[in-house]
Amino acid sequence: MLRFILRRTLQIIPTLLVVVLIIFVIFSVVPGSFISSLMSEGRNATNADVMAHLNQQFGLDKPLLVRLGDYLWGLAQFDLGISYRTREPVWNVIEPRLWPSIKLALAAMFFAAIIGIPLGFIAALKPGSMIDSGTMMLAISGLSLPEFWFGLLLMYVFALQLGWLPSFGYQADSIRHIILPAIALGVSPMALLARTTRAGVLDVMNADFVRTARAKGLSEPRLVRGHVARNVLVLVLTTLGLQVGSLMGQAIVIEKLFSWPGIGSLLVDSVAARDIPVVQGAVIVIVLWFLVINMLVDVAYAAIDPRIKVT
Amino acid sequence: MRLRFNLVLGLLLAAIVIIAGVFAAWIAPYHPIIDADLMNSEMPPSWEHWMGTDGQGRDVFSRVLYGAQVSLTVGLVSQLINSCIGTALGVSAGYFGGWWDDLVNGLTNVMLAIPSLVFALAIMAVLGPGLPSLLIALGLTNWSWTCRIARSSTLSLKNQGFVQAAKVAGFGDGNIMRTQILPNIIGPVLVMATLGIGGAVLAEAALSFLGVGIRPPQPSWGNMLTDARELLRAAPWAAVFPGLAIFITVLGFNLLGDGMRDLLDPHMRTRRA
Amino acid sequence: MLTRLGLIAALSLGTATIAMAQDATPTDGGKLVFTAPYGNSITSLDITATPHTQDEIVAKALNRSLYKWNPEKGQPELDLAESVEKSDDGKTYTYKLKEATFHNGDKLDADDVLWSYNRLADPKKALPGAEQMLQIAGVSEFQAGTADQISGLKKIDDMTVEITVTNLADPGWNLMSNYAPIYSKDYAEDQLASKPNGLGPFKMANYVAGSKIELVKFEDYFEEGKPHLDKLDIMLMGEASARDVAFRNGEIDVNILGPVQYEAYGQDDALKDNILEVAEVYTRNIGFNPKVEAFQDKRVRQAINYAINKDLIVEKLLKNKAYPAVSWLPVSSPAFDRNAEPYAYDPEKSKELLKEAGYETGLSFSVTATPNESWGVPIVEAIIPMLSKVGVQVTTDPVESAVLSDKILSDNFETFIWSNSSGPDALKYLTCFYSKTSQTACNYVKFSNPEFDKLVEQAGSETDPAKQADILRQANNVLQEEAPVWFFNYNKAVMAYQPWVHGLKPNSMELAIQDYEDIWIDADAPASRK
Amino acid sequence: MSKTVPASILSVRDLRIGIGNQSDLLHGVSFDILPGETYGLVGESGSGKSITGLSVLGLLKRPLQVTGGSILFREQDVLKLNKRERRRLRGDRMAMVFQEPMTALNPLATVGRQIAEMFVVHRGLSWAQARLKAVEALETVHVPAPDERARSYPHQLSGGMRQRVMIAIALACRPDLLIADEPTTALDVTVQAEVLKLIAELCQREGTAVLLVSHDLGVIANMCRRVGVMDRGRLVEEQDTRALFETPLHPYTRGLLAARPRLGSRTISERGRLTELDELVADTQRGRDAPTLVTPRGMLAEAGR
Repeated sequence: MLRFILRRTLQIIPTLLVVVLIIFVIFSVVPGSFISSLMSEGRNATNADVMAHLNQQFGLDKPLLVRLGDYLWGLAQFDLGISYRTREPVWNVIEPRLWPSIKLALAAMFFAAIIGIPLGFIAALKPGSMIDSGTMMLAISGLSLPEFWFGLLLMYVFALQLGWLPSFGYQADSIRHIILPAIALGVSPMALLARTTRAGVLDVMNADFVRTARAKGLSEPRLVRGHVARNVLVLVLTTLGLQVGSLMGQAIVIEKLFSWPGIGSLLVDSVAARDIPVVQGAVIVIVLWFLVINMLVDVAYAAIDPRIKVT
Repeated sequence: MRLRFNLVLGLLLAAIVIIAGVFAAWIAPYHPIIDADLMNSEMPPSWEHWMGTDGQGRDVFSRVLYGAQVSLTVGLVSQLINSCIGTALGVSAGYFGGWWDDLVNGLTNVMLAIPSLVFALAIMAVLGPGLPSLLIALGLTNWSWTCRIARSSTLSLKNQGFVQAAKVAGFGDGNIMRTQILPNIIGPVLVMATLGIGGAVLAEAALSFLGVGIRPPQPSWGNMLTDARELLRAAPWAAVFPGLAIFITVLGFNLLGDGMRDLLDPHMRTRRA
Repeated sequence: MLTRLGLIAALSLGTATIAMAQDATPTDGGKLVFTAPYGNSITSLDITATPHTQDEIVAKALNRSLYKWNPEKGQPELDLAESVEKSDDGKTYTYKLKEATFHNGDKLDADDVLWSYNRLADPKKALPGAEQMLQIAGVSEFQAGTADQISGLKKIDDMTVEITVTNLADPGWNLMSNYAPIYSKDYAEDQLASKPNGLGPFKMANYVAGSKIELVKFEDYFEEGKPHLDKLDIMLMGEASARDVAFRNGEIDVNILGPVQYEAYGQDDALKDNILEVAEVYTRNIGFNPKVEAFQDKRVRQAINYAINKDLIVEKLLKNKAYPAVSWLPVSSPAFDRNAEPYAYDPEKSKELLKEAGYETGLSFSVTATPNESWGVPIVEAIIPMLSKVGVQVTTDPVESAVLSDKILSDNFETFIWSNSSGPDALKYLTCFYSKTSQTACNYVKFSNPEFDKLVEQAGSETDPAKQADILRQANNVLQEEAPVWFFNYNKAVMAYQPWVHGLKPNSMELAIQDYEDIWIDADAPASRK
Repeated sequence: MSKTVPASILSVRDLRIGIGNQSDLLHGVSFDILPGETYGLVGESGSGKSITGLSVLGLLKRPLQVTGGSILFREQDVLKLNKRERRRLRGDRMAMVFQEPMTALNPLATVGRQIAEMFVVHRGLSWAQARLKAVEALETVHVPAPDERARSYPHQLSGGMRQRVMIAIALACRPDLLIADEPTTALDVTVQAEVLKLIAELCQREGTAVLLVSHDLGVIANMCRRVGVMDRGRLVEEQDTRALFETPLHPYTRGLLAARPRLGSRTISERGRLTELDELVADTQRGRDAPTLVTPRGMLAEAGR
């Protein structure tokens, strides 16, 4: 098991390297610069000397390859560099955003799972029935809403009209603040989960071993508990993992809308300000999260499915 | 079977959107850009303006119709690009194996790991807003699933009799891939693409919200929705109708894709729904 | 004419509201939930590292500068100094500092001032606030590296500082800047970004990056009896529609309004009485790049000014949350010509001018624009149909804000739409059209007109404010006639506040920058604010 | 004479299966199986032999359903039982072994548990007791090191082993009837014989009747006393095994015998066989009851003597 984790960790490195390279290339040709973003408000012209000094200070006057080399060298020592914008180490900028981001992703996934999986089960129990069509339609509807639109709708209904929940913001110790953004973010993985679960249940229900179990004279509840659920879980786990893994990156819009202090909104702000080191750092974090979650999913697989050996 | 009902509904919705887009120029009563009358801005739906007017005094109905053109173009073309890239990489990787397979696999993992919205955002930042950039951004960032499916299907097809036979018969690799393998994986790829259309339409809306979508004043549903989000109270119709259009389109193509999948193989192993 | 009357009425109305609010005696205690509306994050808690208003909103609570802006009087006044003496030549100022305490307990002294200003101007630190130091004598030598400190700064004794400047202008305009605060020289510089230490009325309690800053009253604040509030929360909320919901829901106490909400709040009985309006000193405009041949012709530039019905745009699109512009300088400027008439909406005249200039047909250009609702793409969308009626084809070139300035500074545009400072210092902002001002400084349209140049030079050497204003008025009129830009509007900033909030000021520099120490909440505030 | 005939354990009468209410898959099939007897059903794939077996257990999958006829098990019409009663019969009194041992076992549960489940469900034992019985059961099907094997997962066993486990499951409760649906088709030739031997041995010992469904005439010949030949949803001929091979009466049977595949070349020959069969048997003669059909009772009487 340990060897497996170690091996997978090593496999992360090339992936990460390519990601860093891609982002580096993209942002080396992107129009606009950190310097020009300083005066984007059009209020005060920034002193040309200051600009030149800034360029020098951040090494922006060096050739591209040298900058890339410097960055990679830093990265090898776990140094993400200095943020152009805040002039602090990038890690100091990212670190406070990490926990809110993870919290939101997990909360959204929790919502998606407790609604989506039962929905998929219900749909699959009577395939082709009205209930099946209805629940699937409901699930796909969830997939068909523009996120910010849905989020805004939630705000209007639950915060403004009903006054049940706060409409925005982050409170470290409050569950109430996370509910609306989690639902807004969770609705699309919810739909995906419902769909996967339905397909999975149908798949498993048609499997030979379920016929065997039926031939053994098992009652339906025992059948579902003993033979179907775990096998469906194996199928659903992948989707679940992929979704948790990618939610951190998908949360951009929702984080912006709900003023949620996550990695996604940091990323957008940093792209707008052309704060490349922070963009790099944020993307690295998002990618790492994805890779680590997937590794965990594989470990979980091994725990559930004896066919999969982790060495 | 009731599932057919969903398929038919999906087909119907998709057809409505396609017809609206193709015939926008004939159906639309007004020009979506030039026919703006600020004096008549934010008018509620009426006989003259079926869906009311927006903040600029433009006919929402006409803009929704022309928006269908943009959204469909975004959806179809970006998925076409995705499917081509994904299929080409997936089939060749599965077929040839070796270092090429490793490379494609690695690349696919990278693409999966970077959230497509983040990637698209970055590409849009480089290319600047506009339809061509959007097509490129969305076309380059969503092929990993298609690639995986194409690859795994190719792997299983590769060892089957008819492919082996073709090999023995001395057909070239390109020929085999084209004539033996491609026809057998086109179904799942088509399903992925259909499902992807909805995703692309939504991505357009999200990118517009982030300020890097279609170049205004060209109407796109994402643009319209973004512009109207503050008018929700004053002129809800300006936001409701494009929102509805997105909803119908995405729902339609999703139902269509799901239905197609069930039709192709009712018990297809759906590791990813 | 009507518009201007309305404008003046609106201005006095705004002041009246405030006057009323200040009638009552402030009560102490409670919490205010303020919003910073220009994004979902701030850059740094160290204001010297950033040029953004979003950060300034926070910095205003934490720090103090030598001078401060008095929004009511419309001029700078001493803040950290008790008194100032000006030398006979008008270039040397001697300040007697007040007794003041930093959040960490350090006492303010002359060395802190010297250290802060030297740090700001230090080229190695490349701080945007360096801009504010340029007027001080010896800064250019210091920046060039020929001096190891600013020669124009002198410590007389622990509480006395002498500052020498290079010209006759009042240094208060520069030194009041919130971007040039006084820091403690004994405080670790690398802590400033995370654990700020200022002289301001509030100190940091909790900072959730990307979400909010929670501040608490600083008991040793140097102004007696202030601040009134015990707590101040500043929420970072860039999304206007979300802010709207939060404000109506009572989750935030103030909300900077966009046009749509301005109209909606004005029509809402529950909200319309608690709206603060002010004419801000920003001029929104479309700048014509003379690189495009047609724009070298004054008639073309004028024709465009005639062709656009800006009153209609201001009314319908901006919901009157702006004042149609007459020329560059805003109405509140002393150099504004009250008799000047704005370009009328006259498509016929426009066509005529275009015909004369030889552009009856075939003129087309793109407007580089950000998504901003008041001076961005939506405005361009509105002028497209109007200009198409006089045969001019306009397209949009939508960009992010970082790209806009980049494109302008690198002369890579045909026209741009932007919002630029145009006050309160009229001379400073008219100098932007001086032919020797570079495009990268602020002469974005590379304006060059000998008559205008002469007037600006004259104004620069004029010490009598009234005469100076006279000259500048002439210059401003030349600018209007020459129309290097399309004069669109002057911003009207609008802030809605909850009924229990008092002491907000109509700050024409930037309404979102408030003197927090003067704000207080009354007994009607809900329990969550107590 | 009828006194000498023991009551049949299973008696299928005019069984019809269809989609919805149309009986278009099975057009009235009747046969009897006596206690302890091994009865073979032979036919091509799609002839209806498998769904006949499944319908006896009540495992037809929607939209397939029984549309007519009766299935008498121990002189009780199982079609008239309610779901619960029918479920109780399954596994306990009648059991089934399927074709694909690779997929017929739950991949996520140990084989021990899957056998033990039978005792828990039908005998009400605790899991601990059931597990011991499961090891015993494995021993009876000649699985080496049964204690260890009980803790294995299906994927860790060979195909033959798995089929033994399936047999252990099926025979765990000593049922009266075992339905074996192509039990050896998916196995290697060498293993096939062993598994068949095991089925024969165990069923003989316990007196369990077997309905053996197969397309493989060789298997049928080895195992069965009597054979029913199915084609296109009809039982076209039923005879004593030896008689069938010597004097097939129905043209289809003759075709089937003539097109008999060589053992071991299953997959590829299957295609070939079909085409050959089409050449051998005229379409007009297919799927019809032969006029010469020997009534089962008559043959049984002889057998019982």
